[in-house]
Amino acid sequence: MPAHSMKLVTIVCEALARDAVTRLLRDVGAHGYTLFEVEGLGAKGPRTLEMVELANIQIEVLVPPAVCDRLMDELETRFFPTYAMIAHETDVSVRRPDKF
Amino acid sequence: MPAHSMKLVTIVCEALARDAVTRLLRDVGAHGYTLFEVEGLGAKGPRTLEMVELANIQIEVLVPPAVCDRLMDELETRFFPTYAMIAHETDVSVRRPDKF
Amino acid sequence: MPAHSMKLVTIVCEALARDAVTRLLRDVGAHGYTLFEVEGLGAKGPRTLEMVELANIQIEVLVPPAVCDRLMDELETRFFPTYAMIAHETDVSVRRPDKF
Amino acid sequence: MSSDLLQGLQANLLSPPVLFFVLGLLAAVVRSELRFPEALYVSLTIYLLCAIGFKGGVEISEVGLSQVWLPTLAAMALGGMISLWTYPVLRFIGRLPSADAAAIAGHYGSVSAVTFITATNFLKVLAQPYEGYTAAFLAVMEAPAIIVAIVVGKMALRRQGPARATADDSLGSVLHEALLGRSVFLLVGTLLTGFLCGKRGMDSVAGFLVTPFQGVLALFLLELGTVAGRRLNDLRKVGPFLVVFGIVMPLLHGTLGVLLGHAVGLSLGGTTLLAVLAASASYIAAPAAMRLSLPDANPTLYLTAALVITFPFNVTLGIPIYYAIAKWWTGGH
Amino acid sequence: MSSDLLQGLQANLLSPPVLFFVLGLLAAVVRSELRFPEALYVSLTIYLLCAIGFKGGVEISEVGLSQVWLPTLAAMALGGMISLWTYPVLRFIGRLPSADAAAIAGHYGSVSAVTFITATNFLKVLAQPYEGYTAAFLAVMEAPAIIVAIVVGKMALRRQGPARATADDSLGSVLHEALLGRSVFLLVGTLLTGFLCGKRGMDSVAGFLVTPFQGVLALFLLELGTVAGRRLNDLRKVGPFLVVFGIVMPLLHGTLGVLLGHAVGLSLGGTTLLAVLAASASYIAAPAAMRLSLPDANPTLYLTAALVITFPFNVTLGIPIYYAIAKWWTGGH
Amino acid sequence: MSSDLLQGLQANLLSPPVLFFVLGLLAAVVRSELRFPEALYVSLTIYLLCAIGFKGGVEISEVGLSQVWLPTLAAMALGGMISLWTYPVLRFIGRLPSADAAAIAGHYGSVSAVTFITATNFLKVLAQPYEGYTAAFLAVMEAPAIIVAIVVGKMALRRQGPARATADDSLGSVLHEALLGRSVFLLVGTLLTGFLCGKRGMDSVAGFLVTPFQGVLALFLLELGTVAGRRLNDLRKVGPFLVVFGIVMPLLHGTLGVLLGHAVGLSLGGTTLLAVLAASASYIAAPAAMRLSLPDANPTLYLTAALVITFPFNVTLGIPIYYAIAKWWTGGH
Ligand SMILES: Nc1ncnc2c1ncn2[C@@H]1O[C@H](COP(=O)(O)O)[C@@H](O)[C@H]1O
Ligand SMILES: Nc1ncnc2c1ncn2[C@@H]1O[C@H](COP(=O)(O)O)[C@@H](O)[C@H]1O
Ligand SMILES: Nc1ncnc2c1ncn2[C@@H]1O[C@H](COP(=O)(O)O)[C@@H](O)[C@H]1O
Ligand code: NA
Ligand code: NA
Ligand code: NA
Repeated sequence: MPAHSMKLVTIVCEALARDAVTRLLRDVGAHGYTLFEVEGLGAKGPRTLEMVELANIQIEVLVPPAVCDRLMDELETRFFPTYAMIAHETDVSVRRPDKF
Repeated sequence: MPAHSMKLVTIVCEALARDAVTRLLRDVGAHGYTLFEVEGLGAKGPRTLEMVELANIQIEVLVPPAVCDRLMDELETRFFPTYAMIAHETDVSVRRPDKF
Repeated sequence: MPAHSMKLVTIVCEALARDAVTRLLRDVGAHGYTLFEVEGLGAKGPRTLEMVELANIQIEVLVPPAVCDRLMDELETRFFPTYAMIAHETDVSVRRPDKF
Repeated sequence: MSSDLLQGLQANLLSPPVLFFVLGLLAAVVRSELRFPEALYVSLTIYLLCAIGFKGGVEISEVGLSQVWLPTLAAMALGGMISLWTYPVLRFIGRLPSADAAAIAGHYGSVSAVTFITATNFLKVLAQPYEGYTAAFLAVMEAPAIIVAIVVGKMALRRQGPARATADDSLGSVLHEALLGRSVFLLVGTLLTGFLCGKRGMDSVAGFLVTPFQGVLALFLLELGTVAGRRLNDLRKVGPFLVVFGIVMPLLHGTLGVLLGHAVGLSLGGTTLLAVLAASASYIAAPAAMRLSLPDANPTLYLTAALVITFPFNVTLGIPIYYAIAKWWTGGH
Repeated sequence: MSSDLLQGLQANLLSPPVLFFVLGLLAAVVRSELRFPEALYVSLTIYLLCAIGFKGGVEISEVGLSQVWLPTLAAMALGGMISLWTYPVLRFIGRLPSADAAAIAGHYGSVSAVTFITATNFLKVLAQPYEGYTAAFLAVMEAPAIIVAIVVGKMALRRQGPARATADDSLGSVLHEALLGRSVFLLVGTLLTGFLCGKRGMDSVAGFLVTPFQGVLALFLLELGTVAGRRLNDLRKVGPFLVVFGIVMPLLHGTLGVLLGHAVGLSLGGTTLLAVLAASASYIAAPAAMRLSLPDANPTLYLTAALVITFPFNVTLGIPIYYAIAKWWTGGH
Repeated sequence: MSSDLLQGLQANLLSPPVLFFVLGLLAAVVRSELRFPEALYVSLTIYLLCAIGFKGGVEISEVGLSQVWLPTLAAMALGGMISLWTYPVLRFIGRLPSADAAAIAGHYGSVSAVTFITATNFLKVLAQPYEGYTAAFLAVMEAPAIIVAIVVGKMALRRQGPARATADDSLGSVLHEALLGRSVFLLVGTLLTGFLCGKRGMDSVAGFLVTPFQGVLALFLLELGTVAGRRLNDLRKVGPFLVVFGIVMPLLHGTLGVLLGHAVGLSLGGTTLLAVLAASASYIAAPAAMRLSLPDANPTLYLTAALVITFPFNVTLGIPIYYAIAKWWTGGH
């Protein structure tokens, strides 16, 4: 019943980065993730759902604060230069913190 | 123009739980919700969009803090044991608080 | 590596408002956005994905706090009366604030 | 006339498209889990519009433009006029607010592609020939009706006081929506394409645009049945006037369509199709245009009237009735 | 029998649907980027169910209900009984928990539409006639099997202690899921539709529901292959008992299907199809029902057994084997 | 040659696929609301690739491997060589950075399935026979061209300094993308399937893979037209060199294809198809491979060149031109 602090990391990126990102999530220790097919507009132009090869995804992952930092560092240094991608973190509360 | 505090509850769960969750939302007094078809990976294995029967959804619902607590309690005690499901709450601001 | 505060504005509205909203985003100075096709229930009745003409979208946009205020004002005065629409803002952290 | 009507009714009610529609309604009523993906709905719409437009264009290229222009102009005029006279009925007999009256009027002046296609199917089952170029009517009747209704509605609102600021209501937007909305663009565009390709082009794509056509229509009606069925509850919200309106007006407009069709020299089949178009109400192009241009109008009213009352009435009873009237009026040919 | 078997095996293994399934498996195993949109999966399922149901209904309208009711009742009874006797096998030989045993039993009593359709294809390739109304068996075998399994499972759980609170496990929900779930509703609904339309209705939609049918099946099996292939790893999680179970039980049930089919007077083709239905395990209707009604059961177990073991076995080797058994038992007609 | 060219041009420009493509372009230009669901795009791609691969495989099983291997090897070599010599043109005449030059080179060495399919359609309309097994060329020309371009690009980058760390650029990933990406996997896989099934398999699925094929192609080109049309603005970003490049290189490569095709003994039809493949630029497999392996290359450049310049040129004017060249060179057979 009590609520516990957790970090929600949201990554929006081109669909081509899908495998690389999910591998990274596993490597930094995330226990799961949720993936959305999205359209988007950003510095690298419009991304519609139409051509999969040019498509966009959003990945949301709940992690403890320490994992969040590691994840954001990796994204910033290794992924931002290569892929059309943005990421941000939000403070959220969950009920069963041991799950994440 | 002034901003008011509200809670955003995010529920990710197997698509099979759809009707049960939306019924619960109505029962605790939420006035609306937004539903996403998503893919996911969690403790109960991967959930891709491919087979509807195994699909995943995310439901986001804006509610006043009191409703949020009641909703999270119900999810924790009655839904978490049955369904592949996670839920978290976030503090957000809205303009017309009476709508929620 | 250091994290910077940013605002995430989330808009859920009928798909018909798509062009009007994205035009507004450009006008207030947002550099990008992410768009989801969603289902929803609200004051103006259920919106399923089925008939595009009645469909729902969610738009998420990361902006500096000042832009956020301007955007929410515009939405409240010009868009809420016309369209089935809700909007809320969340505090988030990003790594490269100059992008937004 | 009455034995013709009975025979027509039976042929229509036991045809796959109509039975699939009923099955879809049923699925929604008993709350079956049957859910169609949005992409399928859109894809089927695109397919049906392309097929009907292309076939119509090929037909025009066969008979020549000289035979087509007069009945087509007549059809356009009919669409605009229906919007015009339906407005006072709604405003003064139905006592609806101006915005609602104008929006609903626009839906009834405009046309339903699926109703039209179901009617061509009906004629095919009865082996009743019709002018293939009637698809052109379908393509051109949407725009004038929508524009007339919006102008009427906006004028009435202006008389009532200063207009409310809306996000986007320039005339440009209205015309854009009416002429370049998905359904009108696809219909007119593929009509032109078919006209340019002619019969040789049709030979190459008939295996896709003709062979499976009737079955695809049935599948689409199954889906549309679930959409309409899930809105059945809204019947209670619209009140008895609109329910009566949604059945009486089509009968009236169908009769007008028969008179006009016969007057401009259409065959029995073509006359029936013009009647069906006049009687039908749009639920694809018109709702989008009205949401943008008359945002004060309540979508529940026009969607329920067009989709939950008039559409089911037309595809089940209406089509055979208009056919019977046409047969009686034209003397059977 | 053995040369028949070889010939049948070859015809089946080199048929497009089976090769496409293998191709799909391969795509998953080598981790190709081949990904099917969910909407395509759902759309193909809807198409296949409509086509098979409608054709079955038209066939019933041709032969008359009097010929159909007895074998159909027998098929229903067989489905329920398979659930009943499979439960103790899983519970006491396999030593599985009650919930898992009941859930898996329900999957094997229930049926797989795609396996059935692949079998009709197989018979068509061999030019072996069959009663078209066997599609009715497919439509009615799901529900009894699922209901029996859930009752058995719930009774066993109750004996073990007070039931855990779940979000929704009323009998109403169970029946709703079993009778109005997508696949059963579509099959029964289109069966009825086909019955009402009869042959004339079929003529109009055959270009969609018949002409492309076999090719669509092949495409769907390509997709299903990737789904099964991505779950291949789960084989390690289910243990050797379930792997053996997933091959031996179909052989047993297939043989029972042959005996029963011949007893109620079906032809060689129809007997084969009843055997295939008995041998097949559901992976569409049953999983949804079990998740809701027996939430303690582990989905990995029943999905892997039905989709990764039994389904591939049946569509490759099983179908020709049941055919060979049926040919031998019926003496070839 | 010039009257042939005119006749070919007319037949091509007035064919449904090309007109549908133009209609799609127009929809984007006038900003119509026509929006295709992503699932439809993917589904149509899968359908076209399966149909063309399967038909090719059946053809190979008819004529025997011995006739096929030599021209197929020649096609593979041609693909790799085009990547090789296109690089210096882009690097030194166009003055593009190494990564961009290599990425674009890979797109032009690689092939466009839709251009190929449109060309087979074109030949069918002219009743010009061609070797059905040319689909095998399509299947094998992607991989070598992509691999050559990536190796060239990486070598050039290495000469310029230490490589930047990227998320994933192992050779394994490159090969995986080139060989197991969706389009190559589907083409090669269904080619094999068709080869194993032979003519008997084709008979069973022709109602799906052959009958509606040409119409489906037209629908897909309508969608592709909107995709290309929405990128028309990018023409301004790529500069005049790439625009000229995107038209001149196809003409050059098409001519080379004619020479090579005739040399390895292909008929007029087959020679035309090899020319079309050589002239075409990939916009499905290659972009994905380049994003992963040459992330510094700017996608706007290669996508605009392949999809907005070369593709429209080829499907409208290019195909009839290559055909005219082939007819002139081969003397008409
Ligand atoms: N300011 C923003 N707010 C929300 N989403 C954004 C924003 N900027 C970029 N994105 C998303 O991130 C994707 C990649 O961005 P970019 O690398 O800038 O092209 C875009 O396609 C958008 O979906
Ligand atoms: N750590 C996580 N972050 C984000 N989403 C998650 C996480 N864990 C689980 N999920 C989502 O919740 C669904 C159900 O989770 P589970 O019950 O753990 O299988 C998964 O399919 C994911 O979509
Ligand atoms: N309380 C809520 N929580 C989350 N989403 C909502 C809520 N209320 C409305 N929405 C979303 O906003 C859309 C428009 O709302 P409305 O204008 O109330 O019909 C709905 O279709 C929902 O998707
Ligand atoms: Na009308
Ligand atoms: Na069974
Ligand atoms: Na090429």
